[in-house]
Amino acid sequence: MLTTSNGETKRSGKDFATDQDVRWCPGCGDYSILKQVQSTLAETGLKNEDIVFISGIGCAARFPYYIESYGMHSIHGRAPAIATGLKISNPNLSIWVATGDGDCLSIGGNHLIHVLRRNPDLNIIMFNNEIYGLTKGQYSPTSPIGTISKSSPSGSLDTPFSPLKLCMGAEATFIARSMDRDPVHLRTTLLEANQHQGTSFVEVYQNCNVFNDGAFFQYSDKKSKADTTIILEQNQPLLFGEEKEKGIILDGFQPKVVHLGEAVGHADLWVHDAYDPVKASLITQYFDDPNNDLPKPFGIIFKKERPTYESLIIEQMNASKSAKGEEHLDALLSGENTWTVS
Amino acid sequence: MLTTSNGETKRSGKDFATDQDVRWCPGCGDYSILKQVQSTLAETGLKNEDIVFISGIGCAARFPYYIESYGMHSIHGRAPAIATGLKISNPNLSIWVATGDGDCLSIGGNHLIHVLRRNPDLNIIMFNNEIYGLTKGQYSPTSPIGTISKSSPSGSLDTPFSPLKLCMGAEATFIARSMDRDPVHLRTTLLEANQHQGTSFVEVYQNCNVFNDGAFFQYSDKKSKADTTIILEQNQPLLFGEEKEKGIILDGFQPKVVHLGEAVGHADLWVHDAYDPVKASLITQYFDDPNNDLPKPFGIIFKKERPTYESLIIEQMNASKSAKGEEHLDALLSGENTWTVS
Amino acid sequence: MLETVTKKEATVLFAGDSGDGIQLTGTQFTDTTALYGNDLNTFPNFPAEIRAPQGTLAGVSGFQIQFGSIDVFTPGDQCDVLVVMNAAALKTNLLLLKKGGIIIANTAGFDAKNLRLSKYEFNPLEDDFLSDYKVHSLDITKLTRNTLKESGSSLGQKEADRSKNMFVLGFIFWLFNRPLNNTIAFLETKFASKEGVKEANIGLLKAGYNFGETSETFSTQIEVKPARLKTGVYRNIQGNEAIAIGLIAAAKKSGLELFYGSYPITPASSLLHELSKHKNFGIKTFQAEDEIAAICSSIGASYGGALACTGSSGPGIALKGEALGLAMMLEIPLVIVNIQRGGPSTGLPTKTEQSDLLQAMFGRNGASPIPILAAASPSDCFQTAYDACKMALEHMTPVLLLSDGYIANGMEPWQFPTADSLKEIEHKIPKGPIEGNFLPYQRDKNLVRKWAIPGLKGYQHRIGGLEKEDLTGNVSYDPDNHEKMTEIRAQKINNIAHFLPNASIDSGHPNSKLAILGWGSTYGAIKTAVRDLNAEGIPAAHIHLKNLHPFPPNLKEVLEQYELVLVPEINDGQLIVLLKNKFDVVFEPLNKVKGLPFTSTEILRHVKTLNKALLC
Amino acid sequence: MLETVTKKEATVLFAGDSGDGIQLTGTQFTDTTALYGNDLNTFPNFPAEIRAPQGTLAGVSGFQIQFGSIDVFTPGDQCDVLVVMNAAALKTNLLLLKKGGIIIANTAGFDAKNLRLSKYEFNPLEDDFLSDYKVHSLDITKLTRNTLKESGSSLGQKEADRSKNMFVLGFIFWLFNRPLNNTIAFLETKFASKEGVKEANIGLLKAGYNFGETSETFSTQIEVKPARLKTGVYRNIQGNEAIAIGLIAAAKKSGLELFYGSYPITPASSLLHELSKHKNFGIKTFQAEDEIAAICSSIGASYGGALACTGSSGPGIALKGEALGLAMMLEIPLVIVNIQRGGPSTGLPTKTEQSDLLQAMFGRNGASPIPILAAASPSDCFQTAYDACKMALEHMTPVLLLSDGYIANGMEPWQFPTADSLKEIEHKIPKGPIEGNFLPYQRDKNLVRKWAIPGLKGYQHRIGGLEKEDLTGNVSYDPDNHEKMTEIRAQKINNIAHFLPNASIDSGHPNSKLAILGWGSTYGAIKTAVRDLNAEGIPAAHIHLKNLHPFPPNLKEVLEQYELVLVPEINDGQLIVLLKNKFDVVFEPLNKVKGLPFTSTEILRHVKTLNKALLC
Ligand SMILES: Cc1ncc(C[n+]2csc(CCOP(=O)(O)OP(=O)(O)O)c2C)c(N)n1
Ligand SMILES: Cc1ncc(C[n+]2csc(CCOP(=O)(O)OP(=O)(O)O)c2C)c(N)n1
Ligand code: SF4
Ligand code: SF4
Ligand SMILES: [Mg+2]
Ligand SMILES: [Mg+2]
Repeated sequence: MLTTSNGETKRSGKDFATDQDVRWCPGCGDYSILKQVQSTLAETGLKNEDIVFISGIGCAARFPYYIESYGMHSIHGRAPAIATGLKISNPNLSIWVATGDGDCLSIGGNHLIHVLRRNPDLNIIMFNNEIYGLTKGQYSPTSPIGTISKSSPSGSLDTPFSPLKLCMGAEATFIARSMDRDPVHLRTTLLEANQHQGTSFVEVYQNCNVFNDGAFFQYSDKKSKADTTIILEQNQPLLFGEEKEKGIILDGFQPKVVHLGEAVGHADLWVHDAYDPVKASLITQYFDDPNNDLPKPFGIIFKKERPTYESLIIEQMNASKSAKGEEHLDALLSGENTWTVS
Repeated sequence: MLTTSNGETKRSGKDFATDQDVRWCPGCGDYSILKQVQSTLAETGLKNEDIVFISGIGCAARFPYYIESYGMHSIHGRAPAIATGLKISNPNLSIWVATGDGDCLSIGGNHLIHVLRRNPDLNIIMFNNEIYGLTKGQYSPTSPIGTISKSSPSGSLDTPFSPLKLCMGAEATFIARSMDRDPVHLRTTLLEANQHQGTSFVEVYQNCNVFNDGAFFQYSDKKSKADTTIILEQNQPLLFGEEKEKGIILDGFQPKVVHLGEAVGHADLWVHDAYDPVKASLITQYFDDPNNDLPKPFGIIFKKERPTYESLIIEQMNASKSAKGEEHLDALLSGENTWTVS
Repeated sequence: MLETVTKKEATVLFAGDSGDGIQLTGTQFTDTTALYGNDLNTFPNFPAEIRAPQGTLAGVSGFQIQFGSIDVFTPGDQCDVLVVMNAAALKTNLLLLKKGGIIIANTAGFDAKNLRLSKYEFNPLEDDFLSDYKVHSLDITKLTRNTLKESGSSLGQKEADRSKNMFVLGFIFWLFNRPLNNTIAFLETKFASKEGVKEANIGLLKAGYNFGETSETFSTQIEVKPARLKTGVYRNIQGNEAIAIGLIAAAKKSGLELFYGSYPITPASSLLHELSKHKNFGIKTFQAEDEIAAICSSIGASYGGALACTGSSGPGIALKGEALGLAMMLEIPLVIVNIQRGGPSTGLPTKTEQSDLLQAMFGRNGASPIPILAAASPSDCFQTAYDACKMALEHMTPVLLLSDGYIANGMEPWQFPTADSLKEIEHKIPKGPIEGNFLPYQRDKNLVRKWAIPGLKGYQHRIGGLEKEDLTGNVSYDPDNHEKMTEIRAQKINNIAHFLPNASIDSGHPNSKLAILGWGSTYGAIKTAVRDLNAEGIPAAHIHLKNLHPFPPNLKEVLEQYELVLVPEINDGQLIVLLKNKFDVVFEPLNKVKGLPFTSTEILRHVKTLNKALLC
Repeated sequence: MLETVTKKEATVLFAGDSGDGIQLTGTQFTDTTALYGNDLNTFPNFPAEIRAPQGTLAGVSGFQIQFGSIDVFTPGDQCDVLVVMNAAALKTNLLLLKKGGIIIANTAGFDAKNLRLSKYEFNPLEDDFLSDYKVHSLDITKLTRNTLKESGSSLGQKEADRSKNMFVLGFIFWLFNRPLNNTIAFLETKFASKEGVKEANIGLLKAGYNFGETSETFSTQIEVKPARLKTGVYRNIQGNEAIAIGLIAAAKKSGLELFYGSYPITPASSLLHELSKHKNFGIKTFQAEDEIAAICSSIGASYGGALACTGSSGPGIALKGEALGLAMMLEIPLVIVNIQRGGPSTGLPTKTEQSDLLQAMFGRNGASPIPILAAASPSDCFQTAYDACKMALEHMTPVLLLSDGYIANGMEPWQFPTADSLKEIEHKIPKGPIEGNFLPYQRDKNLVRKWAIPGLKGYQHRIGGLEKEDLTGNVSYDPDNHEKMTEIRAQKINNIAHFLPNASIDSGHPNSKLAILGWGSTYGAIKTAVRDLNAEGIPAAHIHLKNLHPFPPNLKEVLEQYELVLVPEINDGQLIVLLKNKFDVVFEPLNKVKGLPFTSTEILRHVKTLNKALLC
């Protein structure tokens, strides 16, 4: 804990570190994510005891051990279901789900789509390394077609999910993308996810340096980064390139890259609006399709206000209480029809 | 089997009926679907023995018993996974999955999204009655918010899926919607689904007259039908109304109902193109949202050519055979390093 | 001249098409019978189809009730009176009627179409076919229509025909000389807003009664005097309803919120339905996307400090195995209810069976001990559910509660307890602030750890499904620690035995050579069989197990007193596997795998085939 | 002067950081040892982490090999030579070294950082700490660098350091006087395209060998003469590889395509990896979205006429329970492989255990009998997988095959069969056109039904998980039919016993009072223990069960010959539950639940604690 000049205590990421040895491979992108999550938690002002991290199984899923909060390293794929029950039973907690692309989209796919439609107030961070790390390198539901892996020695054949597109289809109310190698962006994104009331889904590109090294380096490498990524900001035009000299326009429904100049100016560009479901659909539809030569979007892609599941449950419970009156156990035990043997 | 005047045998739906008593409730929409499926099968020219119906559990899932073909009434939610294995092992079969909204989207949600992205050549018919029929009336993942059911006596709280939107998010290559009460449309749709090479997903609105009677009557009732439904046809403008006096235009991204007349003519209308993923997204996004006052679209909403999963597997297998040569069991048994004890 | 025959007990079976209102008729008869003071036991038997085509064999719905002036433990092996609304109902149920029993048949249900659908080649009412029985053929449909016409009822024909069950009910009330007032009150509430329907139904009820009195169809009324039940206040209760109330009571007494996560499945769904009606008790019900999510949400809720429960039936329980192992490893309280049905696989969803005991015991990977309790009767479901919650909370463990389709839907009178009289339940949530370091896997003398729920300051800790280090709960791959923890987990569950009541003889002969050892819903049949055996001078004792894991501490000594222990089960012999593993006693299985409960006669007859030397 | 000591058997344990190439070193040593003609057995011991931070205790990787001129059944209880590349490796493995054993330590791995990471407060190489052992401290890192520098190698330092394992290997080859040619050939192929790396590795291998010869570090070489193995051609094989080959062989011999549906999980994943390499055999591998889809896709493939198999480990098998019940009900051929690991729940994924036997037996709802086979050793995995396929296809049933992490990764010489010599496998796909009506649940004398696969004209039929009518397979709710079908399903599996080889004494004394009854991977340890007991004049016999359900037909008679049957298991006592249920014999459990295999000494010592009267 830091004490600032005016005597206020300001918490730092360290206040959210545990005494456990961190056991990821040296160089793994998970380290950076851990650090940014810890810093973000410090910024939120949440108390350690009010935070819970729930995870499934995988490298990513070891996350809870390293956060000084409550945590459960549960079973493969089930974290969203566990988190839902926890949130319903204890709505005051700040609940985070740490999950991998396999955990979340393969075995856990059903729980993911259902948690999204129900919309309890959870923050789901999906570490996408496009591989199964913990089981030593099989292709995952986000691996591109043709991925050579232990279980696909001649190349994978399964069309991958675009996780964000899937989330849109499942009635998500908050979807965003960030990256292990962009700490500031990651922190900002996580903070916004935390502020969103409802299920926030954040896809984080994460480098697995052992089994899928460099999968996303084009998006962090100094040389290529400016041309291969686009940072979405609310109400800002879609600009990218070293000098922000390129932008995206909509040609009909079709997003296209343009070079700014005489023919096209800022005013012609697509302006990002995370509240617009159609724009969000177009982003998840077009930009993640490797056939379209478009930069990879990062930031908050979609956001929608919808009552949280737990708030609806409590509302209904309270309505029932005021309609039927407070409960009486003896009345319940006796029911409506009794008789006496004397 | 019918013999036509020129001596050809023409098969009819009856050739696909079994000797089993059909055990749905009298009046259930499933009867009509059964009849149309049988007629469609007759039209396809498929041989009985080359057809397989796989189902999970539910009223809908009793379907296989009533089709004179091979069939498996499996376990709840797993039909897509079973069908995938069957198709991979036996690619010549015509495989159909009969499933309910609970079977397919609740317990079976994960298998659904994964079968869609993989795209084996299957026809999935989802009987959507917005209720769990077989278990006697609980709300389902397609029940509108507020549904009063046995398990939601004060109204359901879960935002439902739009099944077709979910399918779009899961990389489906064929999605369509039809209805028990529109036999001709249903047959046409099923025929097209059958022709599509890849996983076809057909949502069929089906009346459960016992637990959710009339959920879709507005779309079949003579009085309301013309105004509440819109039939999508390839390359045709989106027209509806008693006299086809209304149409849909796109106002920016926003579909809007217009009355045809001087201000707007046919040429201004949205023209349906099932091959256009953005249009398909807009349809699933807007038209199924009850907040938008738009007619319910029926027909083939999206279609895309993509190699089937089984074709890729066979291709890879053949490539491996020609690269490594035909297999020799003795070579496999001995491996590469042997020694002799004498 | 009207005579009255007095009987100690009588069994009536109402049977008809699913649309004939059989279940309602049965329930109404049950309520009145209970209020009259009989002991009773019921068994509703639904068709597998939601609504099979009218008139078919598959569509027959039945409701059987045994009631008596003596104690009644089963719905009756065979019935004295069989009411059949159509031919199919006769065909499916005739075997259940005693020789010489009474048949009341609705002749309108024996027309050509009904005969065809029920696959009769002739009309069984019309020749000698039923000569072993006393048949009373009435055109109830016509009687109903006429009654309504005369009273000027406004009901349409369809609606009118649907009310014919009230005519029958009135008639049966007359037969047993029962008052109508309870059912009239019921109809008044039920149809409060539908004046016409209400009038018609009440009118028909009375008409049926009067028809009995005036038509001289019967010259005899049957009297079954009130039972000498223990004095007190009673209600009727079904098994699943009793479980629901038991869970709620445990939540109230422990001061916790109840969370019920479930996915619908026959015959467990009514638990979800029942609990979701009681939101005013602060109950949160969650209809999950599947059984795995159901148990996982319950694990989350338990972790968060709720009294959490998840319920299902065989196939759904199979899906929960992996997560059950997690709950065991986490050592958190959780009640898992299995309303067993006919297996294997999808099996016979609407039929009863006891075939998931070994799944409960072993249906997970690794050494994963979990206590198992079984309820013996509809009313016992209450106490067993309550005990399961208490055990889960006080010993920090998942607990499996077994019931089955038979008692889930069956009904019996219940001398319900007052809230005050229920045993106190303690939970392990730490009170007060933390002192020193929190060790999540530190244990008390019963090996029970603390329930440090999120939100408690200073108790932050991390748990999971990997093997844990003793005390700290950190992940540990240490070989000796693994063995130690495996032993601790087993010992912790075995320790629960110290808190269990001793096994004892439920009824029967104290010094017999033969014991009949049962568990779960065979209770009534065994008890009746033992009573009847004893009455015939054949000594036998009945021991009934509520705790299947761990066993009561003295079970060994109790069993070793007998030369033979007969173990009747509605399965292929499952408890006996557990018994043989523990005790060196001669066990003999008695198995029935028909999707139906034992009749007491089946047990009695089997006992008589045993070596005579044992039966003295 | 250089001496040579001759030993009957020797055990070497290579240990170091995950990055030190320990597994490769071990495998190369193994191959050369095998080619030399020793019998051998290996045990690789991976760290739980993918790559734990360098130098930590959690990051230690080990490879143990026992080889001998006599038969060798285990990787050795304790080792003669311990090679440690760093301090952590010493710390985790020192207990495994015999008193007086040899330590070869890389001093570069004992610098301040390594000592800290391995939690040594001192340098164990530098004081009297290791005085019970013969310690040889070499700065292998420096030796490696120097060697490469001298040879003018172009390798960077990082790459150079990574090759130090070849120096060690060369040195150990010298110690046991083994030729280098096999490893040189291996390196030539492996680094064919990387000239520099190849040269460096071969150079280091030779340098290590020469260092042994010239440095006078050792004055003694150890000689382990070739074993008198049965004459024939041998290869080395790991358990999972053997299963994969067994499945492929069964597919070829039965003329079917192999389908393998699986979801990755330790330690079963390598089955998927291995099979997906052999597409040219017409094998279709399917990486499913989860274990449920894995088994369901396999059910689909089996229904479609493939030889279908699905594999997993404990938690994944738990998820398959419901679908397994379906496969049983459908009566279709399917092989389910469980490579067991430490449980319960996520447990100890990288450790071994035998704790899923009762899950295999009972982990489903209802009465759901499925045959169970267990493999006893790496090479036995081949025959057991082959037998499981044959059983599944010939008896139309799912079959559970149990292996475990220990034999899955362990290696031993295998006198592999020729394709021709493998037993024929028949399948039940009807040949020729249908005559009359097809009855899908009509059975042959062994109660086996036909496998009428889609595409066959006239055989159209519908099957499912609901109870079926005898013969027709139509849905049936008939009580008697349910009981009959339950019995038929059980009987069908019991009938398989007639096709099993009789249980017999694997080794040991023919007339002892004590039998040691094992199953699965305890084979080697029991066999060694019995050999050593017999050598000490203590009579004991070893019986090993491959078929756990049904048991071999004569098992009763065999077991009844003994006064005591000792049952060692790497679990809390699971086989013994099944044995007690069937046989009236005195069983004594011997359990180890440490995530590690038994050593033969543990068994031997336990036997010596038994009543002396039994041991004569
Ligand atoms: C029920 C079950 N199935 C399979 C596994 C094995 N398993 C553990 S993690 C994992 C996938 C990990 O991939 P991902 O979720 O992408 O996480 P990463 O390791 O890449 O961070 C698998 C298949 C398991 N532990 N439990
Ligand atoms: C594992 C499992 N869980 C639950 C059930 C109970 N169950 C059977 S069908 C069904 C839902 C049926 O709904 P739907 O799929 O919409 O079919 P419908 O009956 O409406 O046609 C459920 C919950 C089951 N049979 N198996
Ligand atoms: S395997 Fe990959 S994802 Fe897992 S810890 Fe290592 S680098 Fe990270
Ligand atoms: S319950 Fe509903 S869906 Fe099921 S058969 Fe009856 S009407 Fe049809
Ligand atoms: Mg991953
Ligand atoms: Mg439905």
